[in-house]
Amino acid sequence: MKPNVPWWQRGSIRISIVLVLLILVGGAGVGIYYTQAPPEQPIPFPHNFHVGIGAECMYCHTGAATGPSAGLPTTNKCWGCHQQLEPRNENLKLVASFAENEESIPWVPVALQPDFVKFNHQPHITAGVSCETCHGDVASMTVAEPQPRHNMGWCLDCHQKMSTPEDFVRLSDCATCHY
Amino acid sequence: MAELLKEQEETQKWGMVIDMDICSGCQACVTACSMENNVPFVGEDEMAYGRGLQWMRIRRYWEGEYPEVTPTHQPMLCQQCGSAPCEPVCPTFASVHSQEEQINVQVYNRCIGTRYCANNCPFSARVFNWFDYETPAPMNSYLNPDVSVRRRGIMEKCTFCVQRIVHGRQQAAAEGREVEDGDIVPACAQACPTDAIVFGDLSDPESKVSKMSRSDRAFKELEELGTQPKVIYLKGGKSYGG
Amino acid sequence: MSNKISRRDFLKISGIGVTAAAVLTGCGPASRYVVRQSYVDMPEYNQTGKSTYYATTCQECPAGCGLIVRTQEGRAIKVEGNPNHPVNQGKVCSRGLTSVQGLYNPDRIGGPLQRTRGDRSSQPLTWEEAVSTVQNGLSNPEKTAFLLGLMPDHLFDLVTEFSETTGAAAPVRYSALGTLEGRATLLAASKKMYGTDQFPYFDLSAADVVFNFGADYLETWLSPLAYSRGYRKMRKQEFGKRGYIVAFGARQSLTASNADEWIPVTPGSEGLVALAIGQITARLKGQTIPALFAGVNLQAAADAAGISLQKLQQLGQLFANAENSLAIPGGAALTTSVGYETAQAVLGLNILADNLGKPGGVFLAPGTTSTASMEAVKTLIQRCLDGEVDTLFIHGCNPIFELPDKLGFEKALEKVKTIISFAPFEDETALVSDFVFPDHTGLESFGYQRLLAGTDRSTYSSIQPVVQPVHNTKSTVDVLLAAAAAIPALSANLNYTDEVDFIQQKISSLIQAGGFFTASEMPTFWSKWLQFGGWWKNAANFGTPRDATKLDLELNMNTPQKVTEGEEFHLVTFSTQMGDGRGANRPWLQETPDPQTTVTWNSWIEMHPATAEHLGIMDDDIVEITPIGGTNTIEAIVYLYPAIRPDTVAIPFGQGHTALGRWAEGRGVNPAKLWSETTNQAGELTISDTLVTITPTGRRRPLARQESRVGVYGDGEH
Amino acid sequence: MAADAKSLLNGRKTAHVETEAEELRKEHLMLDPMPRDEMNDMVMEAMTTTTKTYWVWVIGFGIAVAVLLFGAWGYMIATGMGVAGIRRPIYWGIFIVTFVFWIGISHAGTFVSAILRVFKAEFRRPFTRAAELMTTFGLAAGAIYPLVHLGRVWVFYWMIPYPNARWLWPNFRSALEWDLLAITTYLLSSTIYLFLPLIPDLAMARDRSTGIRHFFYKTFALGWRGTEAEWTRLRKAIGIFAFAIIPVMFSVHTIVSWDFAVGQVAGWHSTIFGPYFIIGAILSGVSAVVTILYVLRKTLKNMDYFIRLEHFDGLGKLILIFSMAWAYFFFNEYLLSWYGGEAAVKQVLTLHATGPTAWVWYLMLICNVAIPWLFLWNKKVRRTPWLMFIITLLVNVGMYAERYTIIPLTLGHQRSPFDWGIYNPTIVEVSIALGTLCLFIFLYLLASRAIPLVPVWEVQEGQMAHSIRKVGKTEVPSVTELE
Repeated sequence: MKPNVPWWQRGSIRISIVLVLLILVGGAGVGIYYTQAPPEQPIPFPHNFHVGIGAECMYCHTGAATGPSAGLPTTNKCWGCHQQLEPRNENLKLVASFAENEESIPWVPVALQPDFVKFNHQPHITAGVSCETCHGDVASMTVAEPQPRHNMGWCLDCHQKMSTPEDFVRLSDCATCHY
Repeated sequence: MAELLKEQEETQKWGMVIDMDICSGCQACVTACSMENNVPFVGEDEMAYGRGLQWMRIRRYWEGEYPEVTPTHQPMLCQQCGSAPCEPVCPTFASVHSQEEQINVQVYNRCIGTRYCANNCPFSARVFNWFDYETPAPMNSYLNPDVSVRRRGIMEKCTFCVQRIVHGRQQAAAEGREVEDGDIVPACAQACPTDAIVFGDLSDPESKVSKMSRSDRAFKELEELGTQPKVIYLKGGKSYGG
Repeated sequence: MSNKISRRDFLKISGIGVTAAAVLTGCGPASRYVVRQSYVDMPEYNQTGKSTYYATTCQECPAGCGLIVRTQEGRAIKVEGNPNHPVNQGKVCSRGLTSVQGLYNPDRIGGPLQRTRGDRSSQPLTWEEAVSTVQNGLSNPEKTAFLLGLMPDHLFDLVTEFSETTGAAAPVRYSALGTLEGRATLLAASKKMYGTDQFPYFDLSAADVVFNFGADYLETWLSPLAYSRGYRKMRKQEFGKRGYIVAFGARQSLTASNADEWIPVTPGSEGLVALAIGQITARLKGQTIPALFAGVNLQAAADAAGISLQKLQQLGQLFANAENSLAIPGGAALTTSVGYETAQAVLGLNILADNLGKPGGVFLAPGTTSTASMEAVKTLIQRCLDGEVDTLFIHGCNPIFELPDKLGFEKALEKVKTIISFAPFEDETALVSDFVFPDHTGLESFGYQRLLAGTDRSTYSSIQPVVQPVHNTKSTVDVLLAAAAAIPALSANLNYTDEVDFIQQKISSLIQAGGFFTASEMPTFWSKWLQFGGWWKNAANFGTPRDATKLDLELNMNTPQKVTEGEEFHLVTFSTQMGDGRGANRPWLQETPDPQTTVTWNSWIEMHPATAEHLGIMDDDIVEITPIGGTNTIEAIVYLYPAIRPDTVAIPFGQGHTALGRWAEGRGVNPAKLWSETTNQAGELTISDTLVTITPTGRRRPLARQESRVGVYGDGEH
Repeated sequence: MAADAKSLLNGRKTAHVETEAEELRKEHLMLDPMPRDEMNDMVMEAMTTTTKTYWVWVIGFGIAVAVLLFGAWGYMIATGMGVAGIRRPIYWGIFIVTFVFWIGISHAGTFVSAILRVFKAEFRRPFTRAAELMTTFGLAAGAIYPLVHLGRVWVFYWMIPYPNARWLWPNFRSALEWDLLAITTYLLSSTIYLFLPLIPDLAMARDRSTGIRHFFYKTFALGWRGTEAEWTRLRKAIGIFAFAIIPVMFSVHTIVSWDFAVGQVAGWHSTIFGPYFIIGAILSGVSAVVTILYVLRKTLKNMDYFIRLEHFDGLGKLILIFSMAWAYFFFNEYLLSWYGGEAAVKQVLTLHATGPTAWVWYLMLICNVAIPWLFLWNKKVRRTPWLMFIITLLVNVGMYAERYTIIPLTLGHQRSPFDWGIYNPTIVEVSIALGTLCLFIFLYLLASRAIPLVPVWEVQEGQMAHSIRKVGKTEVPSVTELE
């Protein structure tokens, strides 16, 4: 004769429930972590070093001031400087091999907006928004890191703070970013 | 009421004039619109069931009896109403008025697909993505990167080529000038072989559209519904002039 | 030439650029994970996220409109008109707009193929093997033949040079579009009446009254965009003058429906009507009636056309009293056994109206032409049948689809040892070829288009690649030159290193020819040539036609064929946005509704509702169409068309492909199967003389139309 | 005990009717009292008897719900709305038709229960529970449709007002937003209204059951002991809810009608739609109550004691009245369009009667007007349950046709004849519509064995208040005012 314990009070059931909850919560946590972790780059480009020796952002990301996309540096842009340097470490050798084979370096873009958001760098640069405002303190990063909470509220927040109420009509208009 | 009308006068901006006297009905605008705006093609069976996704249609009716019979061709597109019936019915503001451009915007990524707006549009100007339509590779290469590709379950419609409007304004701002009449041309007007479609700023009394909209041939489709369309037709056909 | 190399390299590099971001994602969150690629070396005139625009020439029809193609990251995005181009002045039609769907069509041939005739199997070849195959053919010039389309012109020039050098037969140019337009007839008549080999240009823009005998100038005829512009100007003349257009034809085309009056005349009677109008006009003007118009009996003409004498008199008055009257011959009116005479009669009306070389009248488009008539095609077929052709080169033309079955072209091909097709798509002709060496499509190739029926000035419209080739295709000119280079007898005379070199040598004479730009040397000229999309004169240099006949010739104008009422019907074949049939594999051309019927994705047979009622046929019924005196039958779906003569039925041309890819195949019918193979005196196929009988099959299939049948026609069904 | 009750009933059936009082007792449940325990046992027996056939039905409908509703819906979500037959210009098809239909059905449950309760119509007592259950389950079936018909159902929560990082709110001007709020309100309040009178019955069942049933009843009876204080509070709560739910009910269906009435669509844009929809809803709902009562009487044990011909008779009269009211509004719709003189509206209404789908319009008129008017005058018809079953089913067919006329057929003939279209429902749509019907039946099947379908305490309360008195030589029924 089994003890008359209701099913919800059995230990095995309770342990299973806890386990399932843990897996769900943990899985969600890991998933969120991975979306926020910087992706693996073909060359772990040290932004901090390049910024440290005085390279301007727009030297490599040339399109920012004139177009929608800042762009990623071409192989020859890297090689322009690095062919004068001794390939001291593995990364520099990688650069050299890309340049010798005339291959493009498959950089993985990090700061990407979804397809339905039409972001344009040029007006932002014209308005004097610094790169760090959105891309974080690149001077302290090696590879570029995705910035958290780049959502619509964040855009609107900044648009509101930086503009007059008249301009905010345009800057909060759906058609400014979505079409 | 008068104040209300005055306010509407002041808030109008982009407008289009279609001169039906010189519109030949050749459908170039339809193709141009579809190619510019990544409108998917749906195939014969779906077209036969009235599910073509053309943002622009040439409405063709016949007038008269043989041998005096003749078709009338009327390009029909979103009329970008000032008081649009599609806007208040959308529960999520996906169909929403652009205060800046004074056009009706369809925010694809906010649309949940109730299709209420389409029912409520007296011009039948809205179309719905019934499926995810495939554009087999490499044909997807021509898709316009300035226009979102819509997935299934989303309403879409003519945008007055808002991507060109935004681009034109940004271009003018970058060059440190105001947008000039003729800077911004939507795909249909650009292609129109007889220049029957003219686009411009209605708030500027000197613009080409403003001048044309003051023609005594001007009328608006279903104007009695009070939706204040921004597309103005110029009456055409054999009854006029001579 | 160094210029050329760097340009090609650029295209290669930019092609690597960003892979299509919009393509992969849709309107959803997936776009975060799109991988973009950076350039190896970004050209300075290019920038990620910004568009680059290239000027080129449309290769969808022979009109040669200038295009500006928007490209981004190495992809052709959108076709726009070239605002400076003298033909289209910034406008573009449906066919041009969809040319990117040809470029990126998934059914293109990826590289050179050797194939088995008649079935779909094939083996890939290398281009070296391909060139040596071509070389084998070229090394025996007497036994070769070239069948070319109406574009591009630079290929035609090269092949002409080849045949002139070697004494081989001159290349034959054919396109069904040319037949539907009545090109050969118009040219022959123009030579006869105006004494020159040039296309007449009809200046609608300042005309008061236009009598249009069958020309579909708003759809496909000669240069639809140039004529659309003329139409606009005509409607918007000074002081509110609007012009008055009268269209004659058994079927109301889009052009006719934009006329102020449509006169439904029996097919084949247009010439008689023109003569009658000429006679009335001359009489009203108080002139002695010229011999051309004197012979016609007004009552007989009215009866033959099926209109009243009173109407004819009215029309004559209209033509006579207008300040600027203009008469245009074209299309179905010319493709009859009396087409040549009809064209002469209509061109004669212009002489009578005294409008030659005057605004609102007739001019001559600059440049002589090289359209071949059907006689040349027939000669080619005879040569094939006689075993005189070992190697047949086919480019830009799909004869199996475009020629009447009765001509027996397919049979003639069996006698040809080697057939080499340069088609970029596996079309009907490629299927019966031994080799397919695919050429680039228009947006990937170099070239020029020289003969432009819609310009007011001498124009060379340049073709340049806007993207790097999508597939392993090779320019036909390059293939021919490479093959010729290995044949000593040829290489001496055809001394061109490659296609670009050939073009540059051909256009070098233009540098100092008074164009709107000039340059001191070829590289600069070449870069401007590419930048502006061609070269044209500074100012209009229209030719003025002269009255070569003084209107004193007499025409033997037969009355049109009689049909048994309610049993036999005239068949009118009209051209649509599918052009000569190559548009059928562009899904957006298929999906763009036909302007008159709003039908998509299929072909149909237009029938007057009264006729249908008489035959017991309903809308959307499938009927069998049998030509009188023929055995080929086709089946088509009935569209009850209110604007067609009850004794006439009409079928659009362009559908009914058995090959050409997923969007074209097995769709609609090809009326060429019914056409008669006889020719008129100008050597044009007399397709509008085809008579047919109609038999209901008892089956139905609703046409994919945009209109609602209930709403528009009040039918019981939708 | 159960056997006794049965024999008692059988005895009653065969007993010779002798006196007037006997006749009255046979006619009126309220005058035919039964000992409390016996009645409780009858209800318990009805609830606990499960035959093999019952389980076959349950499993059958369960599978039907899974396949027809969720299977087809899942397929539609994965493929796209295109698998439904909607098209330009008919963007709403039988999803919305069925939605309005269910909301209408769910109306009468509350109407019958609350209105009759408020007006102290005594004959209501045995079937209020059945009607209230119909409301709740009808709403459950109907509330699925606002989700089903969404093109992107996976983001349906954007309709819910909640603060978010995008600065975005739903559009409170949209009738669909009102719909969402109205339906959730109604679902909540009607569930509470169902639950309140259930408490004493659950307590009754708790005291007569064991095992999992006992646990279930114990939980939901909320420790009901039947003290006077509890009764007072319960009566007060029911009284408040019965009053409060009536305006909710009216407003909900008015709001559903606003989905159409606030639109610019010719034939929708009418001030009459609010009451028109309410009357239609009540007509279809009351009919559905009769249908359900018939089925319950046939299939559930001991139900012919509780559900008598007087109930069919009374509800039949109601149906007749509402059919007339509906016809008035229907006529009014034409009258208004004639008075308004808008060509587009006139055209739509004409096409309803003459177009290619005119049969729907005639079906609606025959089922909603002709049949009730012809048959329900007759007392004999009203007192023949199987006839009532057929008539009420037909009325609901007619009401479905009415919604079908109003939605797809009106949308198909709008102001631009070039775009007119005909709508052909596809197998997927029909499957989902049938699926919700199966869901409704499935839920009802489960409920019939889970909760007392007859509010025992209400019947007993009524029977206590009623009695037959001898006045002189005649016997007359009399009611004592409770409280």
